[in-house]
Amino acid sequence: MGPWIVGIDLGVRLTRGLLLDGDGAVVAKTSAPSGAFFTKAAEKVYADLLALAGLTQDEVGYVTSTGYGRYQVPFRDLQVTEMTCHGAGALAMFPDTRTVLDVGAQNTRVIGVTPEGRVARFKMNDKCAAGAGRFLERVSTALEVSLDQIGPLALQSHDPQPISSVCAVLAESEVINLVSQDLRTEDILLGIHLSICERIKGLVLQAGLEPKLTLTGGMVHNAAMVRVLEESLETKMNLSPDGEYAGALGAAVLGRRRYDKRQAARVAEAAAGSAGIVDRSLAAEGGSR
Amino acid sequence: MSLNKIVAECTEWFTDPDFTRLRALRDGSPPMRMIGLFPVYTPEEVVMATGLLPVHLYGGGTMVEIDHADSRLQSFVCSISRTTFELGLTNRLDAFEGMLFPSICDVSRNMSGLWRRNFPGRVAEFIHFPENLTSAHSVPYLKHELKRLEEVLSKVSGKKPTDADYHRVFDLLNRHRRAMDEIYAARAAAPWNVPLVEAYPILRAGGMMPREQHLPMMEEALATWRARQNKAQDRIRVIVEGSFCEQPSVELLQTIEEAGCYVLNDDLLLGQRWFTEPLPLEGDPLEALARHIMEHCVPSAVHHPGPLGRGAALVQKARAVHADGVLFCMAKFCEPALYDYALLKRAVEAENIPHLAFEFEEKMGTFESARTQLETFVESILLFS
Amino acid sequence: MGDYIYKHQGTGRDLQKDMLGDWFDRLSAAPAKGEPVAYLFISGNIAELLTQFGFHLVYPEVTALQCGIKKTAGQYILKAEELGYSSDVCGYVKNDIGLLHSGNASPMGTLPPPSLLVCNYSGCRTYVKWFEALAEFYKAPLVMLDVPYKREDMLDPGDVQYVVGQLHELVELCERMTGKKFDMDRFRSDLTETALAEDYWVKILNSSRLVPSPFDAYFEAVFFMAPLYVLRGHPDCLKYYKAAWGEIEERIEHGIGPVAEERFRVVVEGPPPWPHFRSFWEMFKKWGVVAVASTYSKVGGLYDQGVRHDPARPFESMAEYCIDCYTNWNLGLRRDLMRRYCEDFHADGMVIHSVKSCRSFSVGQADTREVFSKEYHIPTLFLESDLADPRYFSAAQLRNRIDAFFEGLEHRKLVGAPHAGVTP
Amino acid sequence: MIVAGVDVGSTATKAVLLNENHEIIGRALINTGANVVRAAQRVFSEATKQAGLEEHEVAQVVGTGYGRYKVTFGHAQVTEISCHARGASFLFPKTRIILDIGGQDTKAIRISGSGEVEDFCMNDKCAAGTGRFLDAAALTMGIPLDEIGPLSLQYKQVLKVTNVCTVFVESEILAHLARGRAAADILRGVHLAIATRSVALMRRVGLDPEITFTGGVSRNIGIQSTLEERLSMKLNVNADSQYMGAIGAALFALDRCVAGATGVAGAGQG
Repeated sequence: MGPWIVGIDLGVRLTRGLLLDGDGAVVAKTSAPSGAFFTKAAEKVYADLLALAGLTQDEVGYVTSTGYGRYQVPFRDLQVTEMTCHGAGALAMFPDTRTVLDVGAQNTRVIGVTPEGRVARFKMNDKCAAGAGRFLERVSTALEVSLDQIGPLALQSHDPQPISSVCAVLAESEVINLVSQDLRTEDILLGIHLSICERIKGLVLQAGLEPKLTLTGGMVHNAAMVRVLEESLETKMNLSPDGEYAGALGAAVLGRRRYDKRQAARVAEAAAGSAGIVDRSLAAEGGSR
Repeated sequence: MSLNKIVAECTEWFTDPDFTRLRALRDGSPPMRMIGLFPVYTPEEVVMATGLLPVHLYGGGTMVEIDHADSRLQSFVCSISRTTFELGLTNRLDAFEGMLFPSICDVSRNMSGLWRRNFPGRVAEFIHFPENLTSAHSVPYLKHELKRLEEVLSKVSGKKPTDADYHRVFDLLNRHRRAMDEIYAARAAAPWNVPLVEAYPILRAGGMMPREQHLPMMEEALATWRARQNKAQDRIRVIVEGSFCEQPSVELLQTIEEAGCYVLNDDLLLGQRWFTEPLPLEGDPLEALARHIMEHCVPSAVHHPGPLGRGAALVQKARAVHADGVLFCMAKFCEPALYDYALLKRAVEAENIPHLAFEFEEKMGTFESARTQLETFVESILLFS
Repeated sequence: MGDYIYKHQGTGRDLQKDMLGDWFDRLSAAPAKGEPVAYLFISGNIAELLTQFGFHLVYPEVTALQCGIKKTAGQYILKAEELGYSSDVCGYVKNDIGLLHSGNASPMGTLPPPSLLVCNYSGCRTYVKWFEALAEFYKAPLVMLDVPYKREDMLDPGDVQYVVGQLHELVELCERMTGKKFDMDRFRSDLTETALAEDYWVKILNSSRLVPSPFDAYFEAVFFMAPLYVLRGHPDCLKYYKAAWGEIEERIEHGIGPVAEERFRVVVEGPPPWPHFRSFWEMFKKWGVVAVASTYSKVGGLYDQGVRHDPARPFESMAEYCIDCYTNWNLGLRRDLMRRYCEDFHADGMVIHSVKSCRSFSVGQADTREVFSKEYHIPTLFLESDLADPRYFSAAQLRNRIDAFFEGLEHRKLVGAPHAGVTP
Repeated sequence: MIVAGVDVGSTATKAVLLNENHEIIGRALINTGANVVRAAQRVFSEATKQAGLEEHEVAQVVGTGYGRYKVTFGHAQVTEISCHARGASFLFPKTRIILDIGGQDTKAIRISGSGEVEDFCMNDKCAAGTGRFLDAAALTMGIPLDEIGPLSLQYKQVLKVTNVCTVFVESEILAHLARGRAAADILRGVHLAIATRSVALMRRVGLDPEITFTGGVSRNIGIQSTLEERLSMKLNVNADSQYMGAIGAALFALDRCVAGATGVAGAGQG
């Protein structure tokens, strides 16, 4: 029941791919480290997807790329930004989504979506407040706590230690300063989560919080972050265990739309000769850069 | 000259950190002496009337590494001030008799003081523009201020301007500004024929080279653009707001267009297009200039707008060209732009005009963040129409 | 204002607390009584001109300062950033606008809305942006009092006349608004009181020429200066400074100073970090540091430099005062003033506190540092944080710099300090 | 008479033992880790062990660095600025300027002939261009930290790295890699970026020879040679450069013995 549609999300750290069948059901998903060369990563993920589903390239009707490396996928039909894709992906996962929060290694994004999946408003963090995800990684090294243990450990704190700086690098020196005062690791950790949460809250309110809020990206697996966010935003969030695949899913969903539109356009063209105006996004397919 | 050659020639004027062309003018015969103007608007009419060449300087952009200036200005000071100061500290501005700093913000104001200490013997004047639009004393005061400037500059050039000198200058600048307005009109009518990446370098060089030499270049370019029959692409129509002082790099302007935008109007290089009407060619020139500055300058973040307000003006500006949206493209740390944004945002939202805000710095190396936001904005309007 | 900032501060402090309390009571009552309220700025404010028309005066800067010191500024700043204000613009402005969008309940009481906004912007362009925003949010009339920058070293008569002209226009406006007739005699007598208060204030400021100093001209001055900034045109103002001077005389008599043992005397440039005021002061106290002069205590008028309100030339002297506020001085004048302070007050060094919020202060400070350390050879400490935004205060970084600076000064004081081991 | 200096830095903790002839008789370096007090104790006992001594034989201990107040067994605390100054003029008597690039802070210090701190500057509020920046670059490139310096010297063409922000250098490097740029060229750009910032910082205190380069980054040959090019003068670098703070602290400890434990370093207490 083809044609199959592929969405590939090339993030700074990981490249994720996802395969939809003709009915829009997810038949395969996989990921690989992005490494230094996005094209290689994209090719690997693409091949793995086909292998998982036992398909050949020509059975795939459309490939959409998104994320930081979206232009480095030579075999793409269309590239779409991660914000549009996270919007569409979150909506596909949770139809009641109106606001999407994506906390990445480098950038945090808040996206307001309409029921059709159009990005109504969005906001990215200020340059000087970037690196929330990476900050946690560094902290885990500094405090000698493994990344997946950071959340659970933070939740054991009863006396969180505040951190004022918005800059991830300066915040790190504050953490070291706290450490040098021999404060309890869990208290420092909860303080870190709260300070990151403060920044994210600011961003969410700047973009405007319309329920329901869906959290995407790897942060869905951090119990402490989820708790402090829900408490400070005073709202329950949609969480999917596949949260980090929202971008790839959105890319595939949008790809499906473009595929149908292209088929329609081809029929129309065949009928009425070439159309007057070139649809820019169609023109961009397999396009620039 | 072909359009490409004009663009290339003009680009060289403002991408050369050593200002070779200006030095050539200074060493030519008769030698031309020049004054640097810090943005936004500085009374270039007075500079020209006293026989000096007014050169709009927009910092060092990506041309210079901030090294010496780093020890004199903190990292939270806008990039244009830091690179302008770096140009000075590395002797790249010694072709200039000095600098003029208009009252646009506290940074510009204090820069005039930094200049006086670090470049003794050079001209470093701060020009105060009245903010009290209702006072009967504002125009006389501004005339007094312009007179003061004229005296300072006359000492440098040895030329005491007559009314006739002023009116000649007014006429030249009137024609120069009209040509710029025509370029904007042509772009608004058919943006696919007048890409910003072509128009911008030409306009920017016009703030540096002798105006009479630049005027024909604009007219020639205009002819080429008008003759063009490019195919309209399916892009969104935007106006760019917030880049009136520090200038985004041409790469960023290109990114805006590549991302799928037609820029129909903007406030780039605003100081060169400062007046809504031509200057009068009779009567007391300084009186007339003072009145003109108080009554006929374009709305901007750097001067108190009076009753109408900039919000309404911006909405008008967007409606006039049937813009799909407004791009607030603001220099990081630019206080006037950043304060205004909060109010302008309310104004466009009240009119349901989509808008996108992002900050830039002269020395941006990668445009990924800007590109991502721009493309998202375009997608939100195009993909779902 | 605030709780005890140091144990010997008695009478003056309590009196001031009551007076400022009364001031806010008057403010809160104003709307009910239908009395007009004017908002204006500290620097070059024209209080006496407005009070006689029955205006109650609100100073948004003071509110911002109080929110800072009471540690509520952070939330209001975030609120303003929600509205679209950048993280890089002035924390005072954001605090005020955030507060106004959170019910206007300041630490000292609820603020009445303005019937008139008087933008007297001496030395700060941001003031214009600030009141343009308030005019929009309050839908209140905004009048500009355009005060030219003191570009040259001498007062420009043209500048003074320009301001005088605007003051007369403002008087006419107030007459139209309130239906009251301007009373020249009242104006003169108010200015007479102001001038007397200014005399006392100068005596207090100059007391720190004494070694050891009875008074901290920065950490204490920022509180002592308050009534002269916000109560001019009210009898309390003079009353306070009589009492405050009495307290200083008493301190001199008993040899009481701001620190137990005065070890270092410094001149301080720049506003304090209000949200961390006490911990910041502690970092200096630990070293026995007394600020013997400061520039921040001159933002409301350079009275110690001869500026005086003069009943004999009421409008001219008020116009001159508007122009002669510290942040309206060109950098050269500021630099010379700091250098004079270092000499006249026998300072061991300069401390420059560079705040991100206030470009009017901070742009040029790094250059000043350059001059002081390289040309004047005056030891200079350069610190960075903010006056309102708690996010820009990094205690560890600051302590490190402060300790290192005074360790250095200590070495110089210990003549012939042992420097063994210059031979590996 | 034996004294010790313990330098508790943000990443590494170092200890140095000196005898009354100012000879280094023991040194140790460990990662600071999560427990600072323990780190200080461990490094101290390692150093004494190395010197073949018992801890109680050490007359005076001075602590320095961010964790100086956590040297619980220390007799006084002195900032690393004073200590680097003292240590540098000990190892290189002609030193006038010290550049110390650490993990969190970059410092430029001007000292007098007798080793007194005359003036110092640290990187401003923005921590761009400190040691962390190099860590981030190495991590992104997937190259061990101690290899990036040598590799950066093998560049063919110089790439501009405009971003000195530790958070964003990653994406800028990735962009360069994606365009197929050579690792050496990118690293050259990274090292140039830091050198530029450091020179700008040193300008604030002056650029008078001799300049001594200290701190963890002083072991990076790429930074050293780039700086030497920019300044067109040689820098003093010593195998013990990263012990500079601890050496200075130990010298202050000696002063304290001479001055009867009330000496110059006493100030830092409290």
